[in-house]
Amino acid sequence: MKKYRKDILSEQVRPKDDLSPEPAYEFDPLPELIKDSATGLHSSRRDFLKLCGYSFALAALSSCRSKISKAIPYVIAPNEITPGDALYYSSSYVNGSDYCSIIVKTRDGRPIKIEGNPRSSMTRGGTNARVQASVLDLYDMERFKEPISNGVPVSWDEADGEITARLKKISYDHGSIVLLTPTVYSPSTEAVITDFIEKFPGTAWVRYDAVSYSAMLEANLISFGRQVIPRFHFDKADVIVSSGADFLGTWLSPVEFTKQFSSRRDPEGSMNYLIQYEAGLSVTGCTADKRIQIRPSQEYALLLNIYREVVKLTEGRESNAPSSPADVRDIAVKLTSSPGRSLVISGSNVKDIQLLVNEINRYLGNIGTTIDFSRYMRTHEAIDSGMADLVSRMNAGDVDALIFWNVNPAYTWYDRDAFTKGLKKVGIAISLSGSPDETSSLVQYICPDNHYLESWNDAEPEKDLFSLMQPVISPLFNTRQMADTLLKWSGSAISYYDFIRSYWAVNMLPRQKEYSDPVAFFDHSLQEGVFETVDKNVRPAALLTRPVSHVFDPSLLKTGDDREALFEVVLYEPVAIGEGRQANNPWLHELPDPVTRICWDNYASISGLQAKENSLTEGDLIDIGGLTFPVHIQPGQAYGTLSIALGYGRKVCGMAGNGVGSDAWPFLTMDNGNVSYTRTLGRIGKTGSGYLFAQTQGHHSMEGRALIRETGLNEFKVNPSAGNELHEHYTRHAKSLYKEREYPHHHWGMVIDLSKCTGCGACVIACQAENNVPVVGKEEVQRVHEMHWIRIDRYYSGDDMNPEVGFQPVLCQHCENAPCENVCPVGATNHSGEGLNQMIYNRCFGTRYCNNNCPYKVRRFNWFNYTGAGTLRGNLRDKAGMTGDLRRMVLNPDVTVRSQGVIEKCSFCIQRIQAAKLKAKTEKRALYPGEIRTACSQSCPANAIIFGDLNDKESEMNRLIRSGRNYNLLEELFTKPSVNYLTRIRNRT
Amino acid sequence: MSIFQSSLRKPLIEGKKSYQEITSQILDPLVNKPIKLWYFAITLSGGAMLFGLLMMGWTIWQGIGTWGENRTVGWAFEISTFVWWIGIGHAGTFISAILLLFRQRWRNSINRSAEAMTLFAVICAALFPFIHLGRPLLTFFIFPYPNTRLLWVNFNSPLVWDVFAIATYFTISLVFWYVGLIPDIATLRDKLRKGLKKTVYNFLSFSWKGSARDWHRHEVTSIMLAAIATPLVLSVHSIVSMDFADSILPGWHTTIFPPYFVAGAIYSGFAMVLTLLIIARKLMNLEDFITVEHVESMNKILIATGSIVALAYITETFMSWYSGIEYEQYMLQNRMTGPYAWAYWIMIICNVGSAQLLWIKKLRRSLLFTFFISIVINIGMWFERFVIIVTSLHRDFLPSSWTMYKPTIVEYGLLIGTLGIFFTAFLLFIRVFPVISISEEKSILKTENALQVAKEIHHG
Amino acid sequence: MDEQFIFSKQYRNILPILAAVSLVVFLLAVVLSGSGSARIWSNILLNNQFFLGISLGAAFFIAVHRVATSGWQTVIQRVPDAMTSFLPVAFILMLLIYFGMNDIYAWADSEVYEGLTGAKKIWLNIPFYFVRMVLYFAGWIFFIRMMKKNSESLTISSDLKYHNRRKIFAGLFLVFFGITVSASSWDWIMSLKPDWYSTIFGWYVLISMFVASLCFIILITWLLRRMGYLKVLRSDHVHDLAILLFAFSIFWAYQWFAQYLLIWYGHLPEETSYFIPRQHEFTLLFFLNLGINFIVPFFGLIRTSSKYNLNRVAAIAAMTLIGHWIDYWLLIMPETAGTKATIGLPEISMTLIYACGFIYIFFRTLSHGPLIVKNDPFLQESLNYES
Amino acid sequence: MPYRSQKKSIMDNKDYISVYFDDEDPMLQALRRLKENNLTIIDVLTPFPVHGIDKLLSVKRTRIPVGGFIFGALGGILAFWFMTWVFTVSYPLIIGGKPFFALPSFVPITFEMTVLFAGLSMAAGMFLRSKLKPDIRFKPADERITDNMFVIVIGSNANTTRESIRTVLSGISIIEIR
Repeated sequence: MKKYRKDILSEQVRPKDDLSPEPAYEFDPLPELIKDSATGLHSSRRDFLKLCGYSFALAALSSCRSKISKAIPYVIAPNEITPGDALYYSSSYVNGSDYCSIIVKTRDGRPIKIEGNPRSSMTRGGTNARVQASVLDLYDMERFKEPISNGVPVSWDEADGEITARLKKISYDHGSIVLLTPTVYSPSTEAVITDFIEKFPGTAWVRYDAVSYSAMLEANLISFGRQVIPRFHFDKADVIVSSGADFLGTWLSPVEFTKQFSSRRDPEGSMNYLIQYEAGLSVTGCTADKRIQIRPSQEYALLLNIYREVVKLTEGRESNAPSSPADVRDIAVKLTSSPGRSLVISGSNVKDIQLLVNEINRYLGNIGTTIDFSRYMRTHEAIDSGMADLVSRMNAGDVDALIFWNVNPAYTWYDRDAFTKGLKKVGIAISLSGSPDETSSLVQYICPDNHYLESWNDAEPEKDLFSLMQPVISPLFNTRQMADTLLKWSGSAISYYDFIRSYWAVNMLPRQKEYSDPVAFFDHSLQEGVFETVDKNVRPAALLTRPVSHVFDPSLLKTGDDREALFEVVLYEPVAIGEGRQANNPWLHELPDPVTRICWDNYASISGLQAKENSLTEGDLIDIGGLTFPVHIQPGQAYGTLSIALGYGRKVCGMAGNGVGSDAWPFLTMDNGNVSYTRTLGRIGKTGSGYLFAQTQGHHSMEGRALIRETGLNEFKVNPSAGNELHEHYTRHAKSLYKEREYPHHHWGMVIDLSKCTGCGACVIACQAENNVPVVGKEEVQRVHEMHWIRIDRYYSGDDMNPEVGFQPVLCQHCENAPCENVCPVGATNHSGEGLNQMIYNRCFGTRYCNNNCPYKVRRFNWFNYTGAGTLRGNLRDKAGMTGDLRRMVLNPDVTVRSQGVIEKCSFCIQRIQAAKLKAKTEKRALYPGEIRTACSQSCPANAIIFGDLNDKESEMNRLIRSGRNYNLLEELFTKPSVNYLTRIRNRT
Repeated sequence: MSIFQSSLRKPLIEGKKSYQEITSQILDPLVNKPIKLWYFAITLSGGAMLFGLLMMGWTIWQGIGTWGENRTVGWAFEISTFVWWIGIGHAGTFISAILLLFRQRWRNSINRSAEAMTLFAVICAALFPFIHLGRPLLTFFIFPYPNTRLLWVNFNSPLVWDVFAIATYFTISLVFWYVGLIPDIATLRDKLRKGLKKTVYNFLSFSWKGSARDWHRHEVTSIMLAAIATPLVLSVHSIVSMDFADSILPGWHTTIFPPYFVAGAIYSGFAMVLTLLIIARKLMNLEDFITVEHVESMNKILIATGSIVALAYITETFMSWYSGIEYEQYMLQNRMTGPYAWAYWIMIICNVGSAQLLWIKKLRRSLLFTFFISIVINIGMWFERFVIIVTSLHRDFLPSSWTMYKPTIVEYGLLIGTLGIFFTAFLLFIRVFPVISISEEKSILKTENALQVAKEIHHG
Repeated sequence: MDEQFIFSKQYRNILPILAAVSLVVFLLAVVLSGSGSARIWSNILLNNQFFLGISLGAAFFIAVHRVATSGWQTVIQRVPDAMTSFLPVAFILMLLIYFGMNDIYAWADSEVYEGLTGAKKIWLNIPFYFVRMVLYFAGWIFFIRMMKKNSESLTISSDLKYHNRRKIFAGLFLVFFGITVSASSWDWIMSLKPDWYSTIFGWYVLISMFVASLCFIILITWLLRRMGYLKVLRSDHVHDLAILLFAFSIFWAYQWFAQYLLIWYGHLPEETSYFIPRQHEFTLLFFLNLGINFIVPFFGLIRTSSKYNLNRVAAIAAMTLIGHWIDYWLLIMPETAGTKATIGLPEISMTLIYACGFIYIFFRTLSHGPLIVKNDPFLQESLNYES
Repeated sequence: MPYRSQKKSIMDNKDYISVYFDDEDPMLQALRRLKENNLTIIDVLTPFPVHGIDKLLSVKRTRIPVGGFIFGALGGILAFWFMTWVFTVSYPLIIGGKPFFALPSFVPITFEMTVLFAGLSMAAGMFLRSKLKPDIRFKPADERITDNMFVIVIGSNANTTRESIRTVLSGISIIEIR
């Protein structure tokens, strides 16, 4: 016993550099492997990347051997897997148009965590909530488990036999086969599909994106002669004008854009300026330096005025425009004063608006600078009219076979009745989707696809930026990858894996010099995860440079200025649920919306003024256009508009997602060739009241407390500690009555840059995945029992109708004078020698005193037996099915699953700290600066969270802490938190 | 106790009794069969008790989630009730200890039942720290027992102090109570005929003889126990108050809490004693022993403690205004005008308003009014704890975490249940032990009779 | 029975002389030590508070016993009665503070005042400060006068209405006193550190002053006995005085600890700022304060027998009295004089001046009436009192 | 002479004479008288503590409080030492940045333990010294004693007989002499 005690004590007194050798029970294959640098690795590279490099192929093999259903013990242990040792594989997250280059962490053969891949020049190691949560989809018990023919499970051979026979016959009879997919940007898959079309002549390939950008594509064709979406460079733009484009939340490629944007939110550097015109308050709107409310119907007029001003300022030419909903002269001056360094974008799916935007950008000289057509995006290529034609053809009865993959028109298509009617006329409908949805429930054949973590694939999210996807686990069910299926049907003998390798050998190898051996090249690319090149052979066709001189056509101005209770419904893609692909993912459902802080639901956001006029209160039910929605009064909502999130109200997706929220897709309309995401409707009728939202934040004002401290850029330039005067005051008065503790060795701390945080919520899900944070379900959130360890407080300030918004991630502050520690009767929470506020779950018996005494309210109590880890039987509360055998596979074995009745909270990812220290010890070295990253900081696409050692004075973190912007939350209480915040700087210039 | 008494003093035992009369009048209700009202009462309280136990079981099995508490309001109904019961317990010790030291004769006829009340109240209170735990089956963690992992408890935590304070308080009260009871049990023993009952009381009487030397030791020990119980009674509620005052929460962390809680405790305790005695004196026809004089004296204590509580409210209000700390100021503003203002004003009316009415001699001497007021006060005191706990928690430092608290049926059940336990225990107690200390009544009989005579002469 | 205290010549001469000498010493000490007017004023404030406290405590003593219809104290009741006669003088002396405001009250300084929060601006300003002061004293003097007058009438008449009146006034006094004693302590002592506050403060000061005056009562009783008065005094009376001293010394310690523990525990800078200088700069006095005011009476009086021994009780009372002077010193000086505050000649001599004045006034009042109020309805009870 | 209590009730014993009164005043009177005639009073049994009887019987003040003080001090010291040992030697934990030797935190428990030990020891002292213990075979001297009888027990010998006592106590209202 004494011995043990001594160890505990010596923890605190052992010199930092004393790394006495220990039995390397954490065996690490790396050091040996590094020596033969067959693949030319430089030793400087991060270890997990090396790991990726060396274990990629084995990953595939091992996954072939190990059956996850009995992950441990292995029948034949794959020799590259050391139990208890994490392996990392680089891969790609591809879900419809969502793309992210990732690193997958696996433990004992099962993927448990997704990280961003820093090697990618596109996503640069960033992730978002959807990417973080995608690992949970893998363990969805309700995915299709085997091929199904007319509701009956069948073997693959049977399915293949019957289907190929049918298809052969159809193509023999010159019938029409249609392959309906979302935008496919995997070169290999495209090749496979081409082969398939060759094999079955008369096959049409229709691409359909539920959230479509086809107006933009068409507009770009007219303006520039290229039907592509260019690559946007927000990092190169000093002035950004966004008209309803939530590019930090959902628009096109949010992770990429957030990375770019936040790189320009450093007040010490040259800070960009963002002005947002929108109806509903979006994440981007919250971050914007200036936000102006407009109704969708006013967007065209607004842009016309900007156009006019710009033209006037650049060419001195007058052009007529209707009255503007907002004064745009200043912004026009701003735009024109930085030619080629500005960016104007619009989230609209109306061609004329996109045309206008193109012209504005052209006049501003942004084409080729902030808008790059040589490196265009490939993730959104679908044209709505294509889908429209298909539907009419189906109804006309001239589609004999329809093969779906990853599309759900029965749910997302604006005219879903027409679609379903048409589908009945289709001879044979086959779904290749991996999980059940409204569409696949209408087809004869289901040939389920793998989850992406079970799949081989490649992707070209942006022109000449290639990215590889590798399986990190063998298929959990009897599923087969879509490409393999098509290969099989087209009679090819080789597997898709070989297909990709050969495709790369033929098409990619020539594009680089470094490797001559295709195997080495492929292996290298796979280990990097990405392969970037410039296609020498194909010269990008010159853009049309002739300005499409824009004539203002009043007929295009939608009416709606007349305010007699006409509502414009604005349909938007919510940050977490998106278009509803991951609707069976409890993590995403429980992630509070960054702006409204409501989870497990969608609703009609209405402006306070209008709510009063219609005598509506929060939680009233309204009938709008025949659909019923609960009302949420949203500060900053444009008058005359209702914002409603898409992606909810799924009927066929699984126990977690079925019937969550209400279906808003029926609001969609077709508006000259493109799906319109706004709709003008008549009066709204109140049908009920008292609907209770699951909202995790009930009070939205800071009550004049200095919680989020902010200042303007100009003030900051004058005085770096502007808006932060209190900090100096409090630190001067903070004296201790007794000797203060010192943490001589490590002292873990964190800095959160409030200027960068966009509130996107990636950190919340990352934390949930890393730390096994339970999902409690809607009812429990309504009872304020949510469990997230890190939350993002959102405060409104200023004008109620158009407030300024501040985000503040709050996690355990790891106070040196922690009030929680004093009061715990059993010492279940105490302080480590490295400045961590520790929580010992086994010791906790749940007085909740610590939480009462925590001024930050970051402690979470297990009110019920949420996890099944309780001692009593028959009291499990698991609404979301998170304790199912398969769902449990996602649990991080390094983190205890907490039982009923104990308090839990952020641990600064202690498991990562310990692992890194152990690793450093076995390698007989000190920790690298920044070697340890907490889940939240690693996932943050805005680099707003930095974790590190407060004792490492040279580190970036400490430089920021020394800056004038640094302060602690509630520092007047003298709790001495280890988490620091940087004042929010708004660019009010 | 000198028998020289100022002629201003009123007799505390009516109708010049003899020693025998005292014995018989106090014991008869025990020896005879209980009246119908008693059966009715015990059925009622028994039912309440069972309901409470049911709710406790449900809580322990399902978890604290069955209560209305949440992320922000971690304590509410249960701790309010806990503190309330502990407070009620204080009157017993106060009466038997402090009043003994200050030689207040009127304590003699009420101390016994007051002490019993203390014990039952503490039992009711002690239930809550147990059931309010997330993992009640691990309650033993709270004790610093030796174990192989050298895990001790956190002696910094007021909850640990609570355990020691309440345990000590209960033990000492029990000893004090029983020591005082022994001679009376002996009396009862000697009153009874042969039979099991007699044997039991014989056993319980610790073979008390009534020898002069025994009386001497008995008296000294009682006085000494009283002497140590006096600081004890201060310490216990002070420590309970530190469950709040040791935090940093506005509305909890304030230095006046220890004395203020003690005053409040005695306030509510006396109110409860009055409630019980006014019932008991009817149930057991003890009108001669529990006189209006007793009630008046206790009412005076109510005025005193009530005023101290009021003074504490004033002080708190002033300080939170004067302090200039925004959190303090908001806390008070929120109490007075926030969503729980109704609770605050109930507290003010019941605690400050009611006791001050007792300045009026007429009301002070009216049993009916006293009974009513005593109940009002205890309602007020319960709300005091509720206000302190809930209004301070539900809107603390970070507005993002602000929320509301709404109790569930389970929580109401626990309150009702403890009331059931308390009254059941008390009703059983008055059936098995003399409600009034016979020997002490006898020891003051001469004085009282003398005063009685004086009074009669005075009135002519 | 009808003893009459005679304010003997020698006392009547010694006290003024002693006072005069101390005054000279004080002035010399101040001049020589070169300490400024701040030291003079803080000494005046300190002793004003201390002796005012003693006489107020005496009033409290009487009032409480009256309301509790307690009888034992009847034989010595004129001692506390006479002690209250210092109040008017204390009033005048407190008014003098006006000339020293800037020297001792930080908030009296205009720029500090500007720095205060709204509430404090309203509360802490010189006019309002003195308005309140007048209010407090007016109330105290009035109620105490009424209690005293009716008590004295009982020396002549045996009409019970006087007793009832003084009882009623005792009650009213207690209510008024309860509020004002806290408020005045906030005004006069707590506001010395305008950025600090503690809700228990008023009650802490109340107990401190009460214990001080208990000590004084005991000492006077002892003195009178030595002079051959109070023949009727029984050891039982001494015992009860001793019990009070014992009990309230513990209660004082309890309040001291309650305040310290909570501030130590909460560790909020705005609160600890009070204890940090006291504990770190004046460590000796800080613990001496606890030692004399708690340890001495506790162990000195814990044995029952010792409570009956007047000499012993008096000795302990004397020490405790000094202890509470130190307590007041710690309340006031570290704020007015900062870290360089000491107990030097000026402090001692100034205290002597006040002591002489106080005792002089006390004896004069005492000599005006008989020592025993012979028509007091509780006299018999008190004469035959057995504890 | 020190008082010895027997298991057997002293009433059955021939060597004792017990004088019965129904009021304390005559009993006290009798006591004084008996003392004047220096008769050995074995004991006095009363239904309640009669004021002033201790002086007459010259009962020495019990030392129970002293025991209480000693045990109380012991309890306090034990508690304080234990907490100090736990926090500084056995398993020091950093708690809220407070010092390991958190003196103020130790005071409450130290106090409680002092009181507990003092209280229990004094009660125990009383039970032991007065030989008070549960005993179903116990027979009271006379069932009226706990009601209204005051009994003086006198050691009898050759020249102190019931008659001599009666003469000594002539004029005092006695209920009976046994």
